Amino acid sequence: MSTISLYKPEDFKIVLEAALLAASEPMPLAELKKLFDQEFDDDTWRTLLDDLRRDWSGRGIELTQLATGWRFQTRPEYQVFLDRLRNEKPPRYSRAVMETLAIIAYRQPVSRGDIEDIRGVAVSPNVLKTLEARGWVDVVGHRDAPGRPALYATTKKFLDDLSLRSLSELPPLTEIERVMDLAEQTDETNRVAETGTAEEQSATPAEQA
Amino acid sequence: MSTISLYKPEDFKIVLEAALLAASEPMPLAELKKLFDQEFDDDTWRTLLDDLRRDWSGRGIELTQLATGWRFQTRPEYQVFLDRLRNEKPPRYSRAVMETLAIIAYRQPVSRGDIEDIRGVAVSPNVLKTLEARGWVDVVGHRDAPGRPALYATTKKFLDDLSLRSLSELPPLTEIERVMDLAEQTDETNRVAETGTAEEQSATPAEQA
Amino acid sequence: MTDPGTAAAHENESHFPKVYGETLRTLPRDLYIPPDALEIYLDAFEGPLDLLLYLIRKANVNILDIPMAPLTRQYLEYVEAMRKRNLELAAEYLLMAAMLLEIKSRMLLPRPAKTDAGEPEDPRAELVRRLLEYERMKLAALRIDALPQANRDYQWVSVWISDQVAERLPEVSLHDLQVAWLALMKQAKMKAHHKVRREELSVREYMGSILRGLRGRGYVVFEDLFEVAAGHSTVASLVVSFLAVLELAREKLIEITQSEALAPIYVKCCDVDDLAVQA
Repeated sequence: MSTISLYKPEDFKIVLEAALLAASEPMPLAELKKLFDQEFDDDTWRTLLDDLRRDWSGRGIELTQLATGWRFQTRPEYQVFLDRLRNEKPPRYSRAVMETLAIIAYRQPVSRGDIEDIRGVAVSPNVLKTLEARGWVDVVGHRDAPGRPALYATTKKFLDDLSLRSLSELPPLTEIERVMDLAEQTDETNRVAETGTAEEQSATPAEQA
Repeated sequence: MSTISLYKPEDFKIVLEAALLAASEPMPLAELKKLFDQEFDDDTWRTLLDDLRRDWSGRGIELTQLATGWRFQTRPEYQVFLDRLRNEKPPRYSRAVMETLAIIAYRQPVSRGDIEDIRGVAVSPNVLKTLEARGWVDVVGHRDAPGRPALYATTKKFLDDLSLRSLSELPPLTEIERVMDLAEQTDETNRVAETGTAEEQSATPAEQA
Repeated sequence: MTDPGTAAAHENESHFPKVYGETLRTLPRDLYIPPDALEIYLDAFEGPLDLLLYLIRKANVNILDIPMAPLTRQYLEYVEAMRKRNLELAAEYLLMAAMLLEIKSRMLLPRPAKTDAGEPEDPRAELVRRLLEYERMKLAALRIDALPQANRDYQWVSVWISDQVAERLPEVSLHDLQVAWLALMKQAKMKAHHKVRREELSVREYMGSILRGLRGRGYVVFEDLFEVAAGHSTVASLVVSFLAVLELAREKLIEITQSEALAPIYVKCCDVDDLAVQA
């Protein structure tokens, strides 16, 4: 097997591309730096990665920067085609699971009791198990209270799987509050319909009534 | 989510490329045909796939046709770079292997029976095979005793791999034993610190305990 | 990026009950619920707070100024309907009923005089706070669900790595050896029946190399052993080699023969296999 020698920036990009396409985890920059004997500064790396990302614009896969590093992923617009090759569709999570996830994401760290307080119903152990099995939440400690309840928080994998670089990229709650304020300040459902987006409308069944 | 419409051959190639890059198994042609509503004959598919393969020539990844279908895979020439990213923990020998090696190193030539006497447990044939396969020990003779047991000793390669010029450069047993005796006979770490050199200190955990 | 609106609407669909195969996109305007569908509607709500939010939104009232009397009445009607259907009513629904009645009764009482803390708290405040927080989280859940999700809306790319990597062999350091030996000694001490002798290690090394040198050679002249043993002959190495030969003989690993005084001494390995090879 002959070994490749790297001279031009293009050569480095080809190696970088191969490494990122073959990676099974997001690759942090520090890890990518191991690829080459040559040492480049962060700006050069940034240029290299941005270049590569640009090369892939308009294609079916894209290079994204996630919480834990860089990774290639398929573009959601193409999923409709790719789904045809999948034998089983990934399950959609129930409302209970999604609401629990939202509470953990926005109010972390929270105990099961906190989640139950907000949702007004008991949280089935399966809900938390589902989220833990997916690697999206884990126990980060215990509250110093009777029973020492476990405290849950979201993981890096949660951010990675939702293509977020940090929790601050979650849809802001303030915006939701603004929408609610509108809903609260008026009795006219119509006005909400005018100002809110379709999404906000569909968000609450009550709003449609 | 907007859905992509496919018109030009280029559009189909982009979907095909994304599907093949995201696939975790080689994709048979019959499977790939599910991607599109449009039906193409085998020649058209062949052209599409050949085209895609040509697009990737000179890159770190190549499209290959296997018995079970089409798959993107890394080019062997780039393996040397990809290997640098493998950060699996280095494998370690089991305690049985390490203790057997230590016995052979310090008490050579020894028979399997000798090793078992010292370790107090039976020595699995795999343990000795592991060390022989590594080229670190070999049979140097047989003891003139019932069963004529094989006698093991360490090899030149063992010395080379551990950067030793001779066995006498192994940490002296007497010292280890002295250290151990001290550690056992006294609770005073101080006394050990006084008699041992700094180097010896760091060498044996027992000394520090 | 995706248009979250479509995804949210799509996702939301799964939260609506289906009656006779048809998805009910809107909940009934009044409290009349087809008896057959009651159970399904109960499932459609995630709990008493969810039901309350529905009732408040349906009545188009300001959440900050909930008319407690009609709300409590509607809620109780709903709970009663569920009870009549003998549905197993979750404790949370009954607890909420009690809370609503309590708030309602407190509102009937004359307000206590102003305290230092300012306005006395509205008995509904806690309920409103919970309703707002729950609604906020409900919306947040939908927003999160609208984000592109790995394996649902997109897939990771992980191209097959073609080459089988060369097997990585464990690294062993002197320290590892020492640690292994130490563990053995501890064990031996505990068992107390195995006495590990202390001796010069170099003798052992020469024993090995002498044996290795004798292997397959049959009888070797005694003097030659020393060349075998030591490539570089120093006085020390000669002495150690000699000790090694003696030790080998003592352990019956080699045979030393001399036909008569001053005749050449021959040494051979006590190894039948090796002799067989030579024969």
